[in-house]
Amino acid sequence: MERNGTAYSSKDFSSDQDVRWCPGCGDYSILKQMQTVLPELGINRKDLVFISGIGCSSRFPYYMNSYGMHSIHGRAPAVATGLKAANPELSVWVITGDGDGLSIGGNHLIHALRRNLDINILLFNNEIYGLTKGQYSPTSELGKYTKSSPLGSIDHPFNPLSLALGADATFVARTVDRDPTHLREVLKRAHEHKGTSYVEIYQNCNVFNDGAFEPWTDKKQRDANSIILQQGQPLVYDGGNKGLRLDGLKPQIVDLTEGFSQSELWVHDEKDATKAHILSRFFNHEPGPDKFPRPFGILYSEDRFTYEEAMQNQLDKALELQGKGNLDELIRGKSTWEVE
Amino acid sequence: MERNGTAYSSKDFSSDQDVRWCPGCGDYSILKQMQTVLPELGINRKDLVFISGIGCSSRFPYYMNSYGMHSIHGRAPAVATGLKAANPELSVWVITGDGDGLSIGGNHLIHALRRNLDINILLFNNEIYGLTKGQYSPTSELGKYTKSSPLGSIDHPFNPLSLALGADATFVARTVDRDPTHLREVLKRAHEHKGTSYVEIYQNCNVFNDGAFEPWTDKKQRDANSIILQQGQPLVYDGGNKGLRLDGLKPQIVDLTEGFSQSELWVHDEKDATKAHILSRFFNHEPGPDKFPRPFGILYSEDRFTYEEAMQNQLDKALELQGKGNLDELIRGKSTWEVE
Amino acid sequence: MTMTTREEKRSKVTIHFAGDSGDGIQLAGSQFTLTTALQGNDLSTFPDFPAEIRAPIGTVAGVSGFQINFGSEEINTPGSNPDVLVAMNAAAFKKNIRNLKKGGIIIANEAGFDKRNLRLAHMDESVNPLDEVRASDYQLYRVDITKLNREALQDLELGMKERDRSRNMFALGFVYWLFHRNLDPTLQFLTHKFQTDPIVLEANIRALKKGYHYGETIEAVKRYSIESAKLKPGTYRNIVGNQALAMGLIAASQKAGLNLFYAGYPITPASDILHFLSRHKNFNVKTFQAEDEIAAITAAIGASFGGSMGVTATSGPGMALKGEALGLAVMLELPLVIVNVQRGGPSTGLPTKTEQADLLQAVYGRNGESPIPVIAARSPSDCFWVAFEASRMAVEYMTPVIVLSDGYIANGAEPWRFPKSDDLGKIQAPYFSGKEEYLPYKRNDKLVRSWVLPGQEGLEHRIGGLEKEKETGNVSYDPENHEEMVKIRAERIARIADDYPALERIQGPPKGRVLVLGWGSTFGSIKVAVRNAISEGLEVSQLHLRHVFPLPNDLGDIISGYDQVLIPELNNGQLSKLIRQEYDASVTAFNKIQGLPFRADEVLEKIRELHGA
Amino acid sequence: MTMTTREEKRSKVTIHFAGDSGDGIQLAGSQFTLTTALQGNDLSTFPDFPAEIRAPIGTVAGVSGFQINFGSEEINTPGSNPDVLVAMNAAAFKKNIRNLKKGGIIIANEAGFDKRNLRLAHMDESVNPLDEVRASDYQLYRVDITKLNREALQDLELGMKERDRSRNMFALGFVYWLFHRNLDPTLQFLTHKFQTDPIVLEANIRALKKGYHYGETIEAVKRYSIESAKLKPGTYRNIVGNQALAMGLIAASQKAGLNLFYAGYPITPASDILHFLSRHKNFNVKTFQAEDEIAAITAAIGASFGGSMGVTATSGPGMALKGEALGLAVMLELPLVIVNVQRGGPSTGLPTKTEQADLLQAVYGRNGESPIPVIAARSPSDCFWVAFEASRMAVEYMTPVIVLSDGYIANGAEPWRFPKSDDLGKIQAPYFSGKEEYLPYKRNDKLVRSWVLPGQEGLEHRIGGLEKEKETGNVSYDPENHEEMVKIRAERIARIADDYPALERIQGPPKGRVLVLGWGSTFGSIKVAVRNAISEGLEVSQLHLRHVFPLPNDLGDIISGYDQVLIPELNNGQLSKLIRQEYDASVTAFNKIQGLPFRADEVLEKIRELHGA
Ligand SMILES: Cc1ncc(C[n+]2csc(CCOP(=O)(O)OP(=O)(O)O)c2C)c(N)n1
Ligand SMILES: Cc1ncc(C[n+]2csc(CCOP(=O)(O)OP(=O)(O)O)c2C)c(N)n1
Ligand code: SF4
Ligand code: SF4
Ligand SMILES: [Mg+2]
Ligand SMILES: [Mg+2]
Repeated sequence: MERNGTAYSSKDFSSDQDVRWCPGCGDYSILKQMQTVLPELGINRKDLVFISGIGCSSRFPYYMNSYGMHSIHGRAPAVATGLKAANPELSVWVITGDGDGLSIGGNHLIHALRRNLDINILLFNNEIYGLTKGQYSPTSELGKYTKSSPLGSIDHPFNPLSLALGADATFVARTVDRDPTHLREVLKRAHEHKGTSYVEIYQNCNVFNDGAFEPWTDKKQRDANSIILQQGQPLVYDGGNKGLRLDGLKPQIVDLTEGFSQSELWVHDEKDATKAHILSRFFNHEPGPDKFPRPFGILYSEDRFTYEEAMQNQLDKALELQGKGNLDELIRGKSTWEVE
Repeated sequence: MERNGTAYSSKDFSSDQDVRWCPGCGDYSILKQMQTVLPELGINRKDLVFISGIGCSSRFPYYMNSYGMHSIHGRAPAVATGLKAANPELSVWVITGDGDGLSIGGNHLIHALRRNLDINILLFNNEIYGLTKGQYSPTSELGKYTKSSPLGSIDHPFNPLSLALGADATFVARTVDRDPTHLREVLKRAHEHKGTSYVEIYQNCNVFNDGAFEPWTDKKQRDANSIILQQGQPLVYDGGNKGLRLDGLKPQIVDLTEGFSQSELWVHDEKDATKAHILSRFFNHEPGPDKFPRPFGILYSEDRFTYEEAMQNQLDKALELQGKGNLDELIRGKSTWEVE
Repeated sequence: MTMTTREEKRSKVTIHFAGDSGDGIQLAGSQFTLTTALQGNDLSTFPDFPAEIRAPIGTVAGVSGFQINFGSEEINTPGSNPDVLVAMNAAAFKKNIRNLKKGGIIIANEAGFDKRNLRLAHMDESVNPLDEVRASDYQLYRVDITKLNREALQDLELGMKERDRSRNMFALGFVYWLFHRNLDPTLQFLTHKFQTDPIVLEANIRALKKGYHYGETIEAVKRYSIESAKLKPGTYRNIVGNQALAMGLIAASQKAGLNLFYAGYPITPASDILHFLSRHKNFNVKTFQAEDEIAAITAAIGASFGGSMGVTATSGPGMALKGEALGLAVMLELPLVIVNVQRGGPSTGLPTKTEQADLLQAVYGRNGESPIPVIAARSPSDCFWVAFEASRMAVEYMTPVIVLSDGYIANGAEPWRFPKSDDLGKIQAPYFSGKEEYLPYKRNDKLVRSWVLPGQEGLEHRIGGLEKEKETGNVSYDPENHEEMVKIRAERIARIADDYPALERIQGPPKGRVLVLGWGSTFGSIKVAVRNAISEGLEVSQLHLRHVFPLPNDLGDIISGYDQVLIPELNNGQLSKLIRQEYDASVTAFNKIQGLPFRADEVLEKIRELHGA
Repeated sequence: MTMTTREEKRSKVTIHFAGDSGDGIQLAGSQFTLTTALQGNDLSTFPDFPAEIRAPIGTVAGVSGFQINFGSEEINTPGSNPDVLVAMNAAAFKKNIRNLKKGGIIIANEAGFDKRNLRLAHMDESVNPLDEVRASDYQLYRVDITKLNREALQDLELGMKERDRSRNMFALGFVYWLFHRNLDPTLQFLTHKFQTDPIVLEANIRALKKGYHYGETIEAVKRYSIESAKLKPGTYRNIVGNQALAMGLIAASQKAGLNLFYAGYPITPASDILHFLSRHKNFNVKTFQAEDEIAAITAAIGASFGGSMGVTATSGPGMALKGEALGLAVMLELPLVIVNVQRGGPSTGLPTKTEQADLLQAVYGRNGESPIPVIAARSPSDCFWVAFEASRMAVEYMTPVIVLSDGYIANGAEPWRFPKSDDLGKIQAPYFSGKEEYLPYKRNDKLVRSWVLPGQEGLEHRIGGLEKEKETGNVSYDPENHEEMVKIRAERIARIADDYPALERIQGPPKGRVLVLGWGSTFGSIKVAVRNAISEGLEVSQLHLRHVFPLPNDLGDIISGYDQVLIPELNNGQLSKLIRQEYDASVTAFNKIQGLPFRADEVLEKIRELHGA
């Protein structure tokens, strides 16, 4: 699926359809970064496919000048599974929302993750059902007031990254609509990962859930509340003022301004499942000084054979064992008789 | 739902229907232990309900002299959610299989777990589709030869306990058909836990997957391959010969016969999510001396409000805020006018 | 424009409010509705939401509309061609001008017709279309609402954006003036709505009043007065279909002495039922937002098993997902109400548009022989009655019941002479009497089994989706038993029709040339069409079905009295199929599949055609 | 019993093998089938599995049966009442004795009638029912198979249990002797099957031969010979329905030059299609066992989008789950084959039994107007042709196509004069020619859009489930466009009927008193019934539908030639409904809903009844 010859520009990936999200919607930024990063990825446009379900986010494929399918609610991972398994040459991207991917589509999602096809699943998490005008979603925080929860939501929300890790995902990352550079970087890594890349993207729905991610996007707060993960680097945040260390299994926040040495810090290792687990659990809904910062970047990445490879191997093996299928032999079977 | 008066015997929980599993099926043992332990649990039989999906295991409710529903494939957790939310007085038990609960029903399962109703979900894991006569299931090991995988399964299996932990389950346990005492103990703990208790039960399907759990049931092998978790106790196994310790995040097997002191061992704490995570990852399909033993018992248990409580609280709150609903006022609404 | 204002009486007026999604059109529309209802007019409304996407500001795709038809005579539809178009911007103008009646009134917000707006509406930037409106064609009011409104709020501590938010109130005020509406209901509404925000409240009140006074200032051409309608005496309220439906469910649960358990997954246009019920937990209503439609219906089944009244609502795609569980409900024989607020299909289709194309799915969309009663609502207020009736049937006959509504009546409103709770019949669940041995599938003379709830001592039993032995309910693979059970299940549903009230002709002679047979939301349009046809001297009658499955026993007789049966439907001819398969009648299917309700004149034209006119 | 053996010629014999699930009945049955086929008889078989549960040994619920009807004449059904009953235990005897023809043969395994077995079969322990069999009623062979077999294997190093496993071969051997069957095919089969286990192989061979020789030893009353059938000349094989269906899919994919992508979720009785295809990956077949039926169909849709031939198969409850995705496939206009191997419903129903009750679900079970062609297989070998035809239609018309089979023909077998691959028509996908501008929903004269696959340069496009603009396929909410698209989608499916071959009457006059109209698996029973009726002098014809939706254009004309149309169905009258709604005919529905196929005499009786006989 690599492209030779002339390079693309981001415009090459814009379709001719008017983009119809609400003005100010975080989806615009994600679309833009996708179109911006694609020329760098070396994917031949003819091999590029976006598959989505239903939701505001799921309109994404219409705006991409590539192949695409706006399927039905929650089923995009299954559609993508069939597509990629049937045609491994394609670069397949699933676009889904927190409702589409974690509510109605939760099962397909976790099964896709365990099967590990080489596809990329981008979950636009705005912690709300946007398209149906504002009901709480499986990622909405407890007590959230919405149209369908006038006294506050009583549903303990999913932790989308823990869930993915529990489902044996081989690539688990988080990024956010408001940080274009980081977003592009994560998209690139997702593309590079051979296997199912699962990327949660915090996306602001300014109409029904404005400011849901302010602690991690607002210029004043975000440094203190977020930690950017970098492979092999110590976990430092808050402009270098704070860091994390591990005391046995227990993570601790340390104050680097008080002479704590960087060498004692927890070093990020995206291959370490237990560390990824602990990081995914930094999930306090109302962050504060004594709370752990929300991690952004690649929490976990593991090499595992892909489903489509294994499938193709079996076809090869069948060829080897049984020989190329001969239709007449198949139809004739093993025992026949003649009637004259 | 507590019973007063005369005590039950296990026979009180046997229905009049012939039990129709294959002779030798592990389901018999689970049925027996359930009927044996029930009299100890103090549940009034009239309040006892078993809800199942479809599968050999899902025939369970027919054999219990209690209320029961044999519903449709994969949906038992959703049926149970409605039942328990509507009627919190009942003691609700979900019976499901690895296909029913983790394949078609995976989504309802993880949503039930996050919502945390006070129900008990018993997943009879035989690593096969029994009722449909032997296809691989989401828990079948890689490479497994079955009717639908004549060249070996290529599906990376779920780790049913990791998945549950990832879905924020509040009670996660494992037991096995061949260890009646342990099975009863875990059932009892599941009942006692207030919240959704998720119990994976290894169950031998002697017709389509005989011996799948031999490493953990066979008298000769099981001690070396299993570890029985007990709250507050050090992790010791293999007849006291071996133990586990933690080196930072890394678990290690230590030889207790070589003078290693018990006091250095990892002490089981079912309230510790990270420890539970690590334990759930002891999941090597072919155990051996350098592999970690498979843990049995309660890996994790957490106190969290139940869904039905929260729901009832909202009804109470609504009463408080809005007063008892008056049907005439509701129908009349706020603005009316008269026509003469 | 310096003519003096004249007065005119009208018996009926149709107004269409249109503007950008952000312009508060729905709010203005619903306020006009309430005010008009309180002034005693009969009315019918129809909101026309932009398609589910939030289109960019100013584009035609982003236009939100609200139409109201009101008058001193009986009103059955939101009207076809409006008399008045309120256009807040060029896109709203472009989208709706072709429907406006010749001689009608245009109220245009001048600021919405600048170059930018023309461009966004994909119109020629160099020509302001308002300049092209000929006075002989329309009565045009060009009002610079944006400017006038900003001026009026000058001294308030509000940003420009927030000021502009009350433009809808300015426009509404002007329309109130034109049609002699009373400002009080809206003033009260605003006071309540903005009670915590006095500045915004002040802005809205001022805007409304300024708009009203603007009418006086410009000495508009004509004011209209519409007398109260001669409705049946009684107390009325205004009601929206989905609200009515939710209230019907609550009423039924109260009358049955059951707790209501509602499980739903959001979907347009059914979500409002969930929203409404979740605000009424003080009626012992439990609402459960499920992870999908399958979980919703199976949770409702679980709740019914536990002794609640289990209900779920959805729309087409969600209905498709519930098919398997419906089959289970058929086997279990438990009360269950399933509401399908239909929308344009197939697949995701036209989610915000209306259609009646899920009828055959409701009747046949399951594996195996699995009959389920289907009943349909004809108008917003009828949603109440249908929900009540469906719940009654579900509980008394121990069966799932499917309710068909659609986007048109679900979001539409009309005045409603609402009932007293005492006048609603009691609903009696067939609880087990306890007098004889309990067999879960033993039946009474209506073939209904009795209901035993978990928690009842000594009556423990198991039910499920496998075929059952006749009375015991034990699993049975016996061939004859299966056939008997299939027949019993069919018969017990068929017999429900024995208890229907006799069909009542809506209008026209009991025998004759043409019978117009409808079901569901087309009632109003057909009624107007048939009334007009009769007044033209055509021999035509109207019959409307509430129960679409099983069909009423007396339907065949009635149909046989007419030479022709005209069946107008918002689908490709689904009731026509059911009728053809049951009766020997000369059926003409008349179908519209545009995501829009019938206009009465479309049906009238068809009636004329059938008369060879 | 010391009479000498006599010989008798028969033109047709029906044998029913019955025993416990563990007795290897199905294996014995299929070996008898193969041997008989190779001996040139026509035949038809029907396995009767115990209900899905594995019932306890020895109980009636645990009885597994296999019936074969074979002869020198044309055979169309597995036969009604067997001539021979092989009963391995009391439960098998109890379950089947009432069906045995008067004067028929019973071969009973004496050891299976001890007290324990009688108790397990819920029979009176004090009376051996074999003692009660009167020689005037039946020819009884009491054989202590267990004992004789054990003795024969005495010297082999095998446990008792393993020895007993070859009892089925002993019984089979005896039957082979009785009916002059050739041992070779089974000997070959055993040799292959147990190639890695010489002791077990030896045990089975010995058992088979001992059984055969046992016939000689006891000088049984009579041996029967059945001449080869006068089948059409050609090369034949024996074929089971689900196998044929899977082969038809492979054949079609090869003829279309497409890779086959099969996605399925196990369900009785469709699972064997998945099993078969997963063993044929050397035909470029990818099989995907999905997490549920929705994932299966949507994965198949994804594969079709990617340029494969996407196929999924299931049974009733799974079909119910696929409804929403079927609607998507209608909108996408991509090739897709959906197989429903029907079983007893509703809900989980009777999973191992056969039924035809999912017809209306196939035709109508979706939201919105979403027409999908439906075609049905009439016999095991016809499953091949129907799968091939469905694939061809799917690819050439770019549409989902539903195939209806059922448990009866899916598991049944018959001889098949199989085709050469060269004789199968080529399947031509409507790939985009590249000559004009590509518009995804531009259509040819059959209203079929052209197919562009991801990977084609410069033709990138997006498709989805929202309503589309006519040719471009862009999302469109335009009312008129929607109506036009609904009509186009209906019309393009309706036009497929223009390409059907002319309907061929199976037998009987082209006009007359009674037409028996069937569809699907009832073909064989109807054929025998009508043949017999004709030979009785009744005026009756047979027509059988392959295409159930859209109905053939020439059906109306044919039907109008008969006074009455008799429609026998294994449901409560579903085709009858479709016929009544389309044609003005005097339809008599004849329904059986027992999880079992029709017996020919049941249909014959009904034909007689219609003739007033
Ligand atoms: C089967 C089905 N059920 C329900 C819907 C209605 N629906 C459309 S989008 C959506 C949820 C959207 O939420 P999310 O996935 O978070 O996307 P967002 O709009 O927030 O981007 C729902 C419930 C549908 N289209 N289909
Ligand atoms: C909708 C639907 N799909 C498929 C089936 C067929 N089916 C019945 S049970 C089963 C899987 C059983 O496996 P498991 O849950 O592991 O139960 P077990 O029999 O092994 O106890 C399947 C696929 C069904 N009954 N319904
Ligand atoms: S509703 Fe929210 S998520 Fe949807 S387009 Fe608008 S801002 Fe974006
Ligand atoms: S098939 Fe397996 S799981 Fe099912 S009853 Fe038999 S032994 Fe048990
Ligand atoms: Mg969302
Ligand atoms: Mg299993």
